[in-house]
Amino acid sequence: MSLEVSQLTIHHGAICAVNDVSFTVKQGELVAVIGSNGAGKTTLLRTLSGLNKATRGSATWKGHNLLHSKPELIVRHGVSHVSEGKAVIPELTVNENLELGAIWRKNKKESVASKSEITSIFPRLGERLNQRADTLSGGERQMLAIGRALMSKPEILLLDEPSLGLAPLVVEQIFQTIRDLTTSMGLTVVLVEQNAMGALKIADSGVVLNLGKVAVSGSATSLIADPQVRAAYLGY
Amino acid sequence: MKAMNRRKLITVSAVLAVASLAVTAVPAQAAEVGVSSTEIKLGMTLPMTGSASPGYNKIPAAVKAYFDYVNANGGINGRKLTLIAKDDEYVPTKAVAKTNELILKDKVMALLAPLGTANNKAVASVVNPGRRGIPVLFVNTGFSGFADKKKYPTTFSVLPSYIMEAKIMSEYIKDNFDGKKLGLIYQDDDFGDDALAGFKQAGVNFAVKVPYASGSQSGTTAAGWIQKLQAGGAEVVILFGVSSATAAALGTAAVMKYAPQWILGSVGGDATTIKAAGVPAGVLYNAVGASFAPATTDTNDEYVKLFQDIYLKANPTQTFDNNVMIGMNSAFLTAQAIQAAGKNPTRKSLIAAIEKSGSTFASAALVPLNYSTTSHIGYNGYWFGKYSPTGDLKPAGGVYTVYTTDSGTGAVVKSTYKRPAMPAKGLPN
Amino acid sequence: MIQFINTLLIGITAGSIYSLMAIAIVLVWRSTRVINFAQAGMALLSTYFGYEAMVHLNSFWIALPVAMAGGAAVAAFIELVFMRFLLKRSAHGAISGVAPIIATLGLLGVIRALTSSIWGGQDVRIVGPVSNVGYSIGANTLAFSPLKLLILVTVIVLVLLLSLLFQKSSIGLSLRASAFSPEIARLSGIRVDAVRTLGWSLAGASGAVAGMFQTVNGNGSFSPDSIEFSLLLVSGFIAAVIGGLDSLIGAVIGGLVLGLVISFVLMYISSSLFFIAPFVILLIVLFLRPQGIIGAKAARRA
Amino acid sequence: MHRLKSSNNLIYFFVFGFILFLASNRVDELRVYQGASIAVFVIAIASIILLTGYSGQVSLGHGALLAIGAYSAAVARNEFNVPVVVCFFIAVLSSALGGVLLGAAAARLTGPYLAGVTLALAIGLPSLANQFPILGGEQGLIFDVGFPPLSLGEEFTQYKWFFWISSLAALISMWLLSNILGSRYGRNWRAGRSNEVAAQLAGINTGRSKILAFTISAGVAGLAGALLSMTIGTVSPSAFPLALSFSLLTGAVLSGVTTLSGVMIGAVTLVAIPEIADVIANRIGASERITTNLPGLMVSTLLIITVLFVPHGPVEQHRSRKAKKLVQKKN
Repeated sequence: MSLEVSQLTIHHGAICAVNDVSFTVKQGELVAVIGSNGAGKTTLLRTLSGLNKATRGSATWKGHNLLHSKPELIVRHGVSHVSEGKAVIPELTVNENLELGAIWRKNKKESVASKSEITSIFPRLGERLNQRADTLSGGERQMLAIGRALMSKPEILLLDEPSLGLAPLVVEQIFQTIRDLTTSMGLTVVLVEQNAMGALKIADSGVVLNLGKVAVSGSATSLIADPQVRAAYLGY
Repeated sequence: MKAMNRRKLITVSAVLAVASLAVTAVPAQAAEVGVSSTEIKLGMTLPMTGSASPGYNKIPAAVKAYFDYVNANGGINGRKLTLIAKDDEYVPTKAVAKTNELILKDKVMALLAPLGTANNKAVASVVNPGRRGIPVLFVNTGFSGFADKKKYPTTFSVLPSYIMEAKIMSEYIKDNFDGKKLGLIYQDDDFGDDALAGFKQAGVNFAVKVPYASGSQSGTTAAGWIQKLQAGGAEVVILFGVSSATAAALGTAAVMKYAPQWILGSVGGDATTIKAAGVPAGVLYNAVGASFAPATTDTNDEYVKLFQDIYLKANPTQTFDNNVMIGMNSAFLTAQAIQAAGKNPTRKSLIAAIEKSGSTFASAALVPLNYSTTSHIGYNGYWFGKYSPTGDLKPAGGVYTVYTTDSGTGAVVKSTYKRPAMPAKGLPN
Repeated sequence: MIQFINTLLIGITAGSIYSLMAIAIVLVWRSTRVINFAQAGMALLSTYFGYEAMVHLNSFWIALPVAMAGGAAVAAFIELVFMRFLLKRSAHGAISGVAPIIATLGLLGVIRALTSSIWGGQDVRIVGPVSNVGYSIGANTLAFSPLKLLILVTVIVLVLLLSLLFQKSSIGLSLRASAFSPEIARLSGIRVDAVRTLGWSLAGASGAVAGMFQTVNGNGSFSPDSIEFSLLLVSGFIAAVIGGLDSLIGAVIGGLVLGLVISFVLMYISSSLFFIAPFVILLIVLFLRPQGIIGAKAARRA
Repeated sequence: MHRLKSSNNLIYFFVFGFILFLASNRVDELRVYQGASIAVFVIAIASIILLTGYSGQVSLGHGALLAIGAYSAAVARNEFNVPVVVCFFIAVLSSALGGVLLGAAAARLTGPYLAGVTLALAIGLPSLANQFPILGGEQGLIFDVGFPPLSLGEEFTQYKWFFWISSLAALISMWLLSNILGSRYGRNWRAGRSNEVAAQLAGINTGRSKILAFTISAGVAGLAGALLSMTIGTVSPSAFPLALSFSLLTGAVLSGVTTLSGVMIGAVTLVAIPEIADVIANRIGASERITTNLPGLMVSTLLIITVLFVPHGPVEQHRSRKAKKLVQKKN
């Protein structure tokens, strides 16, 4: 009952973006994947949700092979991906963006329940249900993106740089929400971040990618304590 | 590397081009192009598909039916007559290309009844049958210019010119609709210009004139024509266009409840085509029409009877109509011309034969032929009648009153021409 | 005065038909970001389907749905076996931008040639279900008949149904989401490929109605080389661009504008200018409001 | 180096021209006429390749540009009795002028918008002829270049004369074009096509470069238009239907829009298709409606197949295959 990634290799044309990466995420765990720009974090995440194709290796969630499936099918196995850069559709209303997440679900009653649950987590979304998404602030959009992902009632959430381009105070708020969600809803979360410190602070464990390879991995506290990691990624 | 490739490519293309050009060697010239010991080939271009084709597309089958009849009766001096018809879609450039094919590839002896004023003009200017000595028999257009022997030395008109038609029509209008407000729909080219010249010559003035560009006729544009005629208060409207334009005008007028006295020109006045385009026969009822051949329903006429028999035997599912009859009549004239051109007809002897004895050829028309060494004019007159409730054109009072005139300033006179009896079995003798 | 009113009425009826064509262009553009120059060809083919149904069953009310179903099927077929393959193959290279345009032109040619060889290039004749004889006011006859009323009402109903579908149903949400952001749509579990096929089918059906109405609204006849067909060919695209390419309402407005312009040019200026008029309108719109009358920020400029 | 190359080219063009000259004396009139059509198509297709392949712009309305050239040549000849050679220059200039205007619009538009605008132009422009009486309406104008000079002999036919004129024009324009493409302008166009932003950063005025491409392309198209109307004797709206624009585009795609060197392939195919269609129709005994439509069907089908399977044309395909083989050998 976990996400198993083993010997995963991904190419972008001739460039090897992810090289022989293996790690495991246990159920209910929040794992931070950190690394500098171009380390292959986003490519890794996109491959897990089916957007990119892998060259070699395997990735399974609860026994389902994630590598030879399409994103629209993978989401049906409880894997929800929030892609980089406030993944909302600006031309649609907040309400429509939320409903989008549950669009494949057969049971409409459950969807309605999910929506009221999400608007109670993000009350500001509840207030703006009939506004277009492009009228929202950056932080609200990120909340909406996460809300949309939650609407599909996921078991594992793949978050790509939720802190990107947000004010520090908002970032802190978002990270706190992610941590709370993990605990309260029993979610499994893979959090890809450049803001390594912020991510590791809320994470249970972490994987450090460098040039497509796993540099170090371990519990969040051990990584924060690791002098090499501190020097390279945490900046002190 | 790149330069090398280009060099190779040019060489290869050159070789290819030469090879493709050289495949056919120049063939040895036979006695006369298109004439063998067993066959004489004739070529025709006309619209067989497309918006201008309705009605006219029956002509090839009509001509073939008559040729087959001649061939079944021994041909002309033992030679079969063969027609090769090509579709030009009423587009001059296509007519040029197809005529080139007929002359250069199919190697026909002569062109027979090519249709359309603009098409024939384009062919005359670039293919230039006149310069090559290729006969163009009985062109299927009434443009007066084609009778100009200097300009088109090998071309023979057959239809009365549009000038003649307009002049005779004017006479009819003066006799029957004097003082009424007149409207005119005409094709905006030489076809229409000829008509305008004729009306001007006869001193007829129109309250509303609506030109249309060839090919633009449709329900969409016809709504505009009718509105203009209505606005101008025209009481008598002349439709001097092709069949499809005539049909569009009549159909749209019915929709807009506009019912003036219609006068239909000979080109577009074919009732079968108009009815096939969805115009109810009732709309045609009492419209005035013109023809130089006997009415197609007049089965007492020996020609109508024979042509109808031949045509319906070959095309049992079709209707015998005016286009068919004119086509078969041209085929009949052609057979006589080839007969008159001698045992071994050549292009030259064919032209000479029509000039010498063309005016004595038997024909179905109620109007004389005017061929001579100085004239390439065919028929020169019309009779007028009205369409019956079933949409058939019939002479007023059952009597054909034929008027003749010329394309110049000559007067319109009542014809005294008596059609000679049909030769035995309708074959050239 | 009566002439002015009639010109207006003719323009509105014709414009409503162009609107349907423009909607078809917009639907395809939204689902695959391709301008389908073959749309009018598909409408032509569907109209021939309707004509066959008319010949055999002799009811316009059966022929219309037959044409719509035929149009939808043809469109779905083209999207499934052709566009998918093409968009995959021509994603890169010097002519990646023009390849889909050229390909839809090729399709247009194939469809025209096929319909001409099957149905002979002569006019199809479809008689409308109600009279096309204009209503009378006093001594004047309006260029507006029960048939034109029917066309107008049907177009309005179809546009309303389509906007309901788009705004209120989850299928509509899928269609819109896939158009705006295919990636987010896929991540939300939408089968974007199937949605694209659906978009094409709706376009095909909408074009089919345009073809059928264009036929009965003219003199009841339609053929690959008729003016009516050429009008559909250009007007759909031009109306869609005037409306901003992404908007259904814009397409309707664009269609009406075009219908009125053509009608007035035809009546008051010259019958030989009515094909150049849409072109001039198009240029004016593109220069003054590149985003269309109802346009988002979407850039159409380099 | 550059000079050397173009003078080398010149020799090839001379040799090619001489071969054509010899060929024209050995084949029958139909082939000579087709040869003239091929030469006209070569010029017309080259004008499209120049635009689409080298500057990344697409025009679906080249038929309209051909029409401008043809009409201005015919008006110059009929109204002002201008010598034939000058008529051809007038055709080039007036079409080029049209190209400047269209190019100015095109510089502001991309992909589908430009395609649509040019499509609307192709449908709308020819019908203008009905508006102005000087253009002769639907039946058009006669464009008569006159009989071949008597010094060429009695046997010298009209069609051979057409062939000579159009082949000479084709050779000259191909030589000029290949030199333009080798020049700075050619490089700028290619740069703008592959990456507009990068080209702008490199200091190339892509807008002006696009207009220039449109202008030259239109001028060449105008020449093709005048030659086309010479071979068919008339200039009329129906001589420039949408189908002509489509066939030329097909010819360009068949030739490969990224290189001029395949231009013969497209031109020969366009002339050969009606011929092949005729043979097929006769073989299967097809009805008139099929015979009439078969060429159109073949052209469109070829267009689709080429776009799907050889989008860059046979020449480029051949080159890249060769290049791949070379790389493999090196490895």
